[in-house]
Amino acid sequence: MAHHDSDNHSEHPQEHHIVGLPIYLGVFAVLVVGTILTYFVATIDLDGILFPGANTLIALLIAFTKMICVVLFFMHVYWSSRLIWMTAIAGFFWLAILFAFTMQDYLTRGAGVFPR
Amino acid sequence: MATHAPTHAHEYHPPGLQHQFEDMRQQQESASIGMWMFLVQEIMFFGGLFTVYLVFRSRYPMAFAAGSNHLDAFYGGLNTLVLIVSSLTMALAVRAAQMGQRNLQVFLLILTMFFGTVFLGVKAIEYVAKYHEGIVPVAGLNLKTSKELTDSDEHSGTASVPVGRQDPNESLSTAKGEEPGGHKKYVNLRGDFIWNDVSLVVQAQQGNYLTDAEKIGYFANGEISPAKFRDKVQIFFWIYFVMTGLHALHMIIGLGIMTWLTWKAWRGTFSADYYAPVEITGLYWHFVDIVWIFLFPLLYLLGRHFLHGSGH
Amino acid sequence: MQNVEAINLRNIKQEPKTNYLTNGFTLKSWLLTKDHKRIAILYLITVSAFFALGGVYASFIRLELLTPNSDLLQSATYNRVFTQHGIIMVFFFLIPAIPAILGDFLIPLMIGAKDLAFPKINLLSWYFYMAGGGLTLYALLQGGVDTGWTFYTPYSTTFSNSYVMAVGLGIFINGFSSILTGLNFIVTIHTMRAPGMTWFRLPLFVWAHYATSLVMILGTPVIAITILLLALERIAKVGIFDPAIGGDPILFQHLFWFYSHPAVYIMILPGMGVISELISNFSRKKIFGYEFIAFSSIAIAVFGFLVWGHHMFVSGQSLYAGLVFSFLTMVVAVPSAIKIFNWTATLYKGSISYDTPMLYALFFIGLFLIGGLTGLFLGSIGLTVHLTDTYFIVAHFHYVMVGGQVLAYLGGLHYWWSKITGKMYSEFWSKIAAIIIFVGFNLTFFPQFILGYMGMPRRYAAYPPELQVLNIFSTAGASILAIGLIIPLIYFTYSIFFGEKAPANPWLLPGLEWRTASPPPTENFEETPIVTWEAYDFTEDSGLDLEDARNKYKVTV
Amino acid sequence: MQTNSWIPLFPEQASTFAWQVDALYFYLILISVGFTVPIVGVILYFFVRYREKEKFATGEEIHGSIALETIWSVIPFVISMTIFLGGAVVYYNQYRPPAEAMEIYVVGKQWMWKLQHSTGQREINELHIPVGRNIKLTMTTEDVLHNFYIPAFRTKADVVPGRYTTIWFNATKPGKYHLYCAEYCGLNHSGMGGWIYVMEQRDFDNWLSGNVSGQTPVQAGQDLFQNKLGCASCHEGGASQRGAKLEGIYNHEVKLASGQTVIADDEYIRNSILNPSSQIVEGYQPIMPTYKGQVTEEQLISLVAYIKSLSGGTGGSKTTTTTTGAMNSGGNTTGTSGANSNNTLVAPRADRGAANNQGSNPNAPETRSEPTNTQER
Ligand code: HEA
Ligand code: HEA
Ligand code: HEC
Ligand code: CUA
Ligand SMILES: [Cu+2]
Repeated sequence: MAHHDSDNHSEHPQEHHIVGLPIYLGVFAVLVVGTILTYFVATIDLDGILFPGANTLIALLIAFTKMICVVLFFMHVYWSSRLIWMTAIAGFFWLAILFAFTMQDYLTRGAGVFPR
Repeated sequence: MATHAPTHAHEYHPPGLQHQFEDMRQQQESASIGMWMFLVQEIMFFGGLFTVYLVFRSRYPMAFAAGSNHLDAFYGGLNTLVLIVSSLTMALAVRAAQMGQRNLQVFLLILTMFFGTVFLGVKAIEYVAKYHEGIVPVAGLNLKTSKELTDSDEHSGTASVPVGRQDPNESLSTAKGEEPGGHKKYVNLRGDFIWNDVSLVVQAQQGNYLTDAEKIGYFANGEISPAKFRDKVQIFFWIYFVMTGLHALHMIIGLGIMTWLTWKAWRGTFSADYYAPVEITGLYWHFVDIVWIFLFPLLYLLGRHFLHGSGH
Repeated sequence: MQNVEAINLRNIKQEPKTNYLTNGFTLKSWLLTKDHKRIAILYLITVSAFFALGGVYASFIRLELLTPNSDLLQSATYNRVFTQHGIIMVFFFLIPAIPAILGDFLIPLMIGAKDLAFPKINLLSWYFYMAGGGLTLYALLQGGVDTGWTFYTPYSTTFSNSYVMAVGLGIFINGFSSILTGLNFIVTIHTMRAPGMTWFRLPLFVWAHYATSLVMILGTPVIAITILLLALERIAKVGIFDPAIGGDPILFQHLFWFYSHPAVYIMILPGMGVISELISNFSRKKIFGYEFIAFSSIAIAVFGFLVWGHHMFVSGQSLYAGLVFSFLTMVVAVPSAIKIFNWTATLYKGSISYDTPMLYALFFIGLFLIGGLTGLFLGSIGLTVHLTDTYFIVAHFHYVMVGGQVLAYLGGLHYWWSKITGKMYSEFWSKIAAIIIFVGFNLTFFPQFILGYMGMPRRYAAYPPELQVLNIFSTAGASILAIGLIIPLIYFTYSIFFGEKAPANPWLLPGLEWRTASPPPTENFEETPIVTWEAYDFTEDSGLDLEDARNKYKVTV
Repeated sequence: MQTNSWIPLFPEQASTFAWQVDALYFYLILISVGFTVPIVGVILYFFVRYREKEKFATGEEIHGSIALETIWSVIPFVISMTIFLGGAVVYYNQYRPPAEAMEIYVVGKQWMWKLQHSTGQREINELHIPVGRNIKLTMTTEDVLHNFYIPAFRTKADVVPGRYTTIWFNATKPGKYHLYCAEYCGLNHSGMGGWIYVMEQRDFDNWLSGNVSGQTPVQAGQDLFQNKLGCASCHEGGASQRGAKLEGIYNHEVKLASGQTVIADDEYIRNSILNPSSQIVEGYQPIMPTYKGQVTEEQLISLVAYIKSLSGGTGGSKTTTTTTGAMNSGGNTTGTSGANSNNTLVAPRADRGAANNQGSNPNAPETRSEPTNTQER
């Protein structure tokens, strides 16, 4: 009996969900392509062509895409309960808090924020 | 829940079910939530380092670019691919476990471990190379030839030891030893970090691309100060070593767990009903992969375009 | 009240053949136990020892501050004494106190589980705690640390000639104890609840621990990595925190407080959980605004992560960041306010009994109120510029930590003592001790608010002579407080050997933990309970035979 | 005035924004009392009123009330916003220096404050400033974090290595006020304090023009040692000092790098100043510059006298100012300047054995003990 979340019950789909090979191979392909892409993009001076910071932005976008593929499919979050979704999101959300509130200090240091 | 009728303690106990749980499903669920909580913990653990990276990269982008360019992006990229393959084999191993295919599962686990080991091997090659260049700032270890030493001494002699740490009694930074072939071998006793390439700063200065922090950080009396620049590059490399080092440590731990897992799998412990250990190890391994997915561009690639492009 | 023993709840087996205490007597059966209740006892013993040690350090602090000169202790010693006082009290006493002792013991009981989800990991937590604590003690014996419990760089990295590394490593290891405990709680609360025990039937103690565990999991790893960087900086001169080569000492403060501010909520939320239990159960009525108290715990845990910069108002962080953090600090105070008001409202039309735990609950509210409100002084950025790093802060945090969490811990320990040990403590002596503690506490720390506003900086071995009078008050109070804390040690120990045997449910309360024997059997319940009532349900629905109890009570008294 | 009452309750107000901080403080006290008294009152009332009539009687079943919850969430929130805004306004005043301000530079160092006026005067652990002028301090440190704190002015700020931080104030009342280091900085943190002397403009001008008459040789020597010649930069500062320890050397044996031992008499000290490289103390690098030609004989005498005093020899550095004298001078300007005129320019260093004089030493620190050199690594 003792049992778990009655309120959460309907969703334990991950339990016997067996992911098909094509999905795994598809994700794999995305990861490989992403890696190669990110390498070549890094050697092009996008900062000069587009806008300053473009290289960083694109590199991070690719990394994010790769990460999301891994999290959703390799780590089965896509088929998992709401709790797992929330856990994964919370992890990155808290990381964002750490980044944002630390940078909030660094980026506003020095003069200029308050008029003298 | 119908499946959860009140039960008493001493009834049928499936193998692998621990006493505190009522049934396999509860155990499985606990294991996977537990692993996810652990991963959140890991995210924050690496998160502290990423914060450090973020702060310093936004401050000293040129020093970081110089550092990045010095890393071997081929090895980095290769390793990324290796790790991705191992992630795939791990995912397939979990799948094999779910389907109760014992032999396939063992094979895939071994394959995963193989790729994990390749990754660590490549990492070791990189570390050794850095170490011979005097970029691993650990006292008494880096071996350098006299030629290299005189080159680097100009910029990283005693004068550049940070203020407040000078010890008048400390012996000189180097000690000699004869080396066949006429070259003298030196030991970098104090573990000075050796770096003398300021070309990027020069380039950036011409293009006026330096941040405020850099304008103060790399210059002394209006001149580019190689020693001061070197300090910032050293920060980059420390971040590099700490991040990749901790990442490698996680991989080693993962390999250890997988060895145990493979043995268990070989013994046929896992079945379509009970494969939680394989699953959560998989989660762990994928997480380690994700960390690398970020480390690769952040450490190896960003700033690379400074060399290839017009300088902006 | 032992008179009601006979008429207990229908479902309780009175005398299990063995309970968790009698299930094995060898040392091994304790040191390798996986029973959450035994692990809680291990924590109880070790955490108390650390508390005593921290208290000894506190006594030295107060004795030294009796006179303005640094005569009893030279500053070299004094600096070590307050640092070690802070480190031991925070990391080895207060953070594990309620979660690891009461939480470990009670959470499975309260939700009707046989154990925590991961008993081995639970034991591992204790070993991490012991390893971290042992390493720290070793460092203290070797000569100690003198950096302040905050380890600010660059003093801690470059200038301090003390055992920063060893203690840092101790805290690092201990951190994993905290993380694993939090992880265990979260999983247990999610998956191990008895049938019918829905989220909104959980006792608020469990909610509070859920919130605490979130903070443990999300915050502790950051301090771990920060301490690792600090150690590297000391070994290898990494430079990240070293201004001499372009590092930034303030970055350390960001990382440190990212954990340590939320950590102060690790140090209060469990206490709030205990108080919710006490207030409701000793008023013998449903708690007022259950959902609000439950969610305010979560809100505190979440918003608590957004305010860490209020420890850095004068540190050189940007003025803009200071304002943002000040604003958010105000916001985080509101959920605490909600709790206070709901507790007060719970008393309305209750049937309040004056047992010792309730006395502690009462003191908690008063003292936490003062501590929390002075937190607002500190959160108000213009005022903190004057107050920060003075005794005002020392007073503030002792009010919340000692007046808040420690009193809640004592209250909880009294409340569940009969369940844990199966023995009753002396009602008379416990009341006396509670009152002495209350008086001594206020005399110790209230004068420090005034000292702080006068401008007496903290961490001072010597201070201007005109401030001596208030310091004498404070030291006098600390002596009273120490006496008050030693009394429970005596009567608790006494009760274990000579105390009256406790019934399963001495106060006739509806919580699940009262529906098993005292002390509980190894797997907690003879039969897995099925929950059909809400928390703090004193009506017949909860299966309590109150009518009968009342009658019996009348007859026999 | 705090010194007059038996129990000090309130610090002096001596800057233009001190009253603002105090007003905020009173506002918060009001709020605190406003919440504490009713809450505690209600709790006590309930306690008595609803004390259990019968053992195990149950209370009334009340679930809660959304209306009440809303009220007691919104009201504290609104009040807290007033606290925030009040704090923000005061803070804005505290950290935004006015355009017109007299600049003073501050360098913190374990464990002393080195201050320099824009006119060149240097001071150690003391700051003389005129009343009614905007004063801006630009601060940094040579080693660890410190914090420049003047309670009477209600302002402080951390002093951060590698950066400049600033505070400003406008003193409103002549007098003598505590200066503290409020950020923990190691061994002698509690001794790292001093005094702020707020003077009428006239007295300040006097002081600026170098009113150093009436100094004893020891005092003059100390001034030279700590300010004018900068000896202190190597010879003070505990663990990080680069020069030899001078306390207690007089008439004691000194071991030289050559292996010889000599007695540190007047001649030796003099020679050490003029020809440092001729006698190198064991364990030190020969980095001390020669002062030949830079010091007059008179100054040499003072220096030697001062170094002797460090060994408790002459004990001549007892200064004249007493705490009560200066403190009671409050609004009395002539009293203040009177007290200062025969005061030394620089108070004796508190942590030098013989000079340990509580009157001039705010935090009454102990004699400094050398930190042990055992590094844990
Ligand atoms: C258990 C630990 C604990 C708790 C719960 C708190 C709670 C709070 N703390 Fe405290 N704090 C510490 C432990 C704790 N603190 C410690 C250890 C330090 C010093 C660290 C060091 O430097 O060594 C510190 C320091 C500290 C500072 C930094 C001071 C400085 O260094 O400059 C600040 C500043 O904002 C602060 C604020 C607060 C606030 C706003 C709360 C709030 O959460 C309080 C909320 C509660 C209430 C507000 C009372 C109830 C409400 C009402 C009755 C209604 C009325 C309310 C309103 C009108 C809003 N604390
Ligand atoms: C949980 C946290 C906690 C607790 C409980 C306490 C408890 C006490 N603290 Fe502490 N304190 C801190 C956390 C805590 N403190 C922190 C974090 C700091 C800051 C450190 C820093 O600046 O780095 C600090 C600093 C601090 C200072 C300021 C030092 C300074 O800045 O210079 C002072 C001064 O009065 C003080 C006093 C006290 C006193 C009198 C108690 C009393 O309540 C203690 C009472 C307890 C006892 C007297 C022991 C009880 C006895 C027994 C259990 C049994 C008897 C023993 C045996 C039989 C062996 N503390
Ligand atoms: C650049 C740093 C430096 C400065 C500035 C400096 N000294 Fe020294 N001093 C040293 C060092 C190093 C030694 C020890 C080596 C030696 O004897 O030369 C020393 C030695 C001495 C000694 C002998 C100490 C002994 O223990 O025997 C005396 C006396 C002395 N200094 C006085 C002074 C005076 C007076 C001044 C200022 C006028 C001064 N020093 C300025 C670095 C300095
Ligand atoms: Cu300088 Cu404390
Ligand atoms: Cu805080």
